Amino acid sequence: MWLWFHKLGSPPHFYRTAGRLIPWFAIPAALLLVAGTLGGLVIAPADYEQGDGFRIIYVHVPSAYLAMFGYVAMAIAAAVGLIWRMKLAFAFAAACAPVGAAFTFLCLATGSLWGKPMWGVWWDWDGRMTSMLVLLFLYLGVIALRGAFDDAAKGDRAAALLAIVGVVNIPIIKFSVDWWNTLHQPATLSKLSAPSMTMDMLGWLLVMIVGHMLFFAAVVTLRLRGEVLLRERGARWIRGVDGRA
Amino acid sequence: MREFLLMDGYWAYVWSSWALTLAIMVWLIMAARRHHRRALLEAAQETEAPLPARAAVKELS
Amino acid sequence: MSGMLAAALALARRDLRAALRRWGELALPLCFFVIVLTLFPLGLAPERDTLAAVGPGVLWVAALLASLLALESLFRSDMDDGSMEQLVLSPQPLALMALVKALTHWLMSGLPLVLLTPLVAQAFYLPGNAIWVLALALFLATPTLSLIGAVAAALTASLRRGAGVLGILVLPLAVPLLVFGARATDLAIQGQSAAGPLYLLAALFALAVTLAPLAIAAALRISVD
Amino acid sequence: MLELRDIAVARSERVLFDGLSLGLGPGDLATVVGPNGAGKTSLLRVVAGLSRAHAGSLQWRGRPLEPGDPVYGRERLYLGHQPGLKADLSVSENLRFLLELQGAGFDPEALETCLAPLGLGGLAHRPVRALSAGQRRRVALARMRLCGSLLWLLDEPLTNLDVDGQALVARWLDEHLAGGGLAMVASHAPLGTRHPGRRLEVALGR
Repeated sequence: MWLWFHKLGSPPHFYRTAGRLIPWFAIPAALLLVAGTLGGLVIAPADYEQGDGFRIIYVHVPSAYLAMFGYVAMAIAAAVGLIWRMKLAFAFAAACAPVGAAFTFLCLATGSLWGKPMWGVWWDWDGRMTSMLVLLFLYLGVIALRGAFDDAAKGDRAAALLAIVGVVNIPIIKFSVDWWNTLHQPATLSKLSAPSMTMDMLGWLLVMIVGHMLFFAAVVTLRLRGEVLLRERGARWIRGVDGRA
Repeated sequence: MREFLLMDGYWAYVWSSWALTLAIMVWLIMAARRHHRRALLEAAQETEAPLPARAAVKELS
Repeated sequence: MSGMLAAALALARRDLRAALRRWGELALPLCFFVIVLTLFPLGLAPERDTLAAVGPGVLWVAALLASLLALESLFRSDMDDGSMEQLVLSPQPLALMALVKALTHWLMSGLPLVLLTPLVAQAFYLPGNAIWVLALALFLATPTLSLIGAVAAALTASLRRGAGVLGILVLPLAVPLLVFGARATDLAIQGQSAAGPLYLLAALFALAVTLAPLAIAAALRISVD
Repeated sequence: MLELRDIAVARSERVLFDGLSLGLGPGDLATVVGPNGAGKTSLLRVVAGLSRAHAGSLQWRGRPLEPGDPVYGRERLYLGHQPGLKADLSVSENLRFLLELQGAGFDPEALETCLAPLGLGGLAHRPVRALSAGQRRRVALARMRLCGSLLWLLDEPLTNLDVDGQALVARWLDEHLAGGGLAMVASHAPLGTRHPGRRLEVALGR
C-alpha cells in the first residue's frame, strides 16, 4: 500500500497514470452530460410554476456545486502540500483554481440568465448569488497571488496558505451574507430556490451533477499533468515523454 | 419541435445558458490542452539541468 | 517567558517609534479617508436625507479602503532593511511577534480612524447616539481588519508589485465586518439595540486574534524564504 | 555541535550543490568559498534556518532543527547582506531592539565600549539614515560582538569595510573562536584570522 502510494507520488509515474486516467473520466462525462441534457431539456416535465424556464437548473446547480467543491478540494490539497511538503498536492491545487473559478463564473452567469425571466432583473442581491460572487473573488485572489510570484515554489506555498485562510472564512462570509440578505429582503424571491422538484426532474439533475463532476475531474487531471511538467522542468524523465496530450 | 425550441417563451434564456455552459466547457478543455502542450514545450526547451556541483570540505588546519 | 514579553514590548516600541518619526505617512490613510468621504456628497447630492441614508455604508467602505491603504507599509520596510529576517530568526515565537506587529499597526492606523469617525460622521447627519455606536463598531472591527490584512500583507510582502494583489486578497475577507458593522450602525440610527451585530464583531475579533497570528507567521516564513 | 548531513541546496527549484556534510565544534571556523552564484548565501541562509534545505538534515546540539527553534534562535547569529537596521531609529535604539529580540540583555556601558573601537564612539544617538554604508556595517558588527551568540553565521562580513574594519572583524572572530565559539563565514577575501583552532574550507562550485 505504502509502496503504491510512493510510486504514485513519483512524478514520471504519476504523469503516465494521470494520462491513462483521463479517458476514464472524459468518456463517461461526455455520455452523462449528453444524457442529462436530453433528459433535462426533453424528458423531464416542465415545472408548473416556471414552465420550461426552470430547466436552467440543470446547468446552474451543477456549476454551483463544482464552484464550492473545487474550492474545498483546492484548500485540502493546499493543506496537504503545506503539511507534507508534497509538490504534487500543490500542482493539484494549482490545477483546480482556474477550473473552479470558471464554474463559479458559469454559476453566476446562468443564475443571471435564470434571474432575468423570474425576477425581471439580471442581478439580484440574493444571498446565494452574493456569496458566489465573493467566492469568485476568493478564487481570483488565489490565482493572482500564485501568478505574482517569480519563484513558482514560493507562489505555490503562498497561494496554498491563502486558500486555507479562504476556506476558514467561507462559512463566516456565507453566514454574514445570508444574515444581511434576510434583513434587507423579504422572502418573496425564493422562487428561484426550489421549484418543487419531482423525482423525474431530480433524477436528471443528479445525472448532470455526476457528469459535471467527471468533466471537472478530466479537465483538472489534464491541467495537473501540465503543472507536474512545469514543476519538473529540467528533470531527465521528461525527455522520454512524447508530445501527445 | 417548434414548441420544444420555444421553451414556453423562455427560449432565449434556456438556450443561451446551455450555450454558455457548452462554450465554457469547450474553452476549459482547450485551455487545459494548451496549458499541457505549453508545459511540454517549455520542458523540452529547457536544457537538462546541470548536475549539481559537489561541495568539497577541506581541513585547512 | 519574561524574555518573550520583553521582546514583544521591544518590538512594539520600535515600531511605534519608527512610525512616529514618519508621522506624515501615518496621516496619509486618514487624509484619504476624509477625501473619499468628501467625494460622496459631491457625487450624490448634498441633501440631508440622501446623505443620512447612505452615510453608514459610505463611512464603512471608506474606512475599509483607508485601512487597505495603510496595510501596504506593514511589512514592506522590514522586508527591505532585513529586519524581517532577524524577526524570523529570533528565538521568540513568530506568531506572537506577528500579533504585536498587527496590533501596533492598528494603534497607528485603525485607532486614529476610529477617533476621527465621530467628527466626519457629522457631515452625514447621523444622529448622536448612532455616532457612538458607529465608533464602537469601528473600534471592534478595525483590529480584526488589521489582523486579516496582516495575513494578506505578509503573503504579498516579498512582491514588488504586491499592492494590487493586496486589495483582491483582503476585501472579500472583509465582507463580514462590513455587513455586521453597517448593520450595527443602521440599527442605532433606527433607535434600536445594536447589541447583536456588535457581539458578532467582537466574536470575529476573538477568532481573528487566535487564528490570524498563526497564518501571518506562516506567511512571513514563506515570504522571507 | 553544528552538524550538516548530506545537505543539498536549491535556488528556484534548481539544485546548486548536494552532498555537503560537515560538523563544527567549539572553536571551529568554516569558511565558505566559491564563485558568484555557487550558493554561498543560499547555504548560509539554510544553515541559519531562513530557507529549507532541498535535502539533508541539520542538527544543533544533537537535535534536529525545526523552524523557530528557540534554543538555536538564541545561540545562532546570522548577519546577512541587509543588517536589519531601521533608518529612522538611532544606533543605540536599533542595537537595543536587536539584542532584546534575541533575548540578550542590553547594557549601555557595554555598548559604549563596543562602539568606540568601531569608530562609532559619538554616534550612538545618530539616526542610522545619517550613516554611511560602511558605518552601518559596523553597527551590525557591534551587534555581533554584543549578542553573546555561540554560532556566528556571517555572509560577506568584510563588505564595505576599510582595512581597519576588516582587521577588527578578524580580531573579534579570533576572540570568539578562542572563547569556544563557532563560526561559518562566506567571504571572497581572506579573513586574516590567526586563531590556531580547526579551520575548514567549504568549496562550492566545480
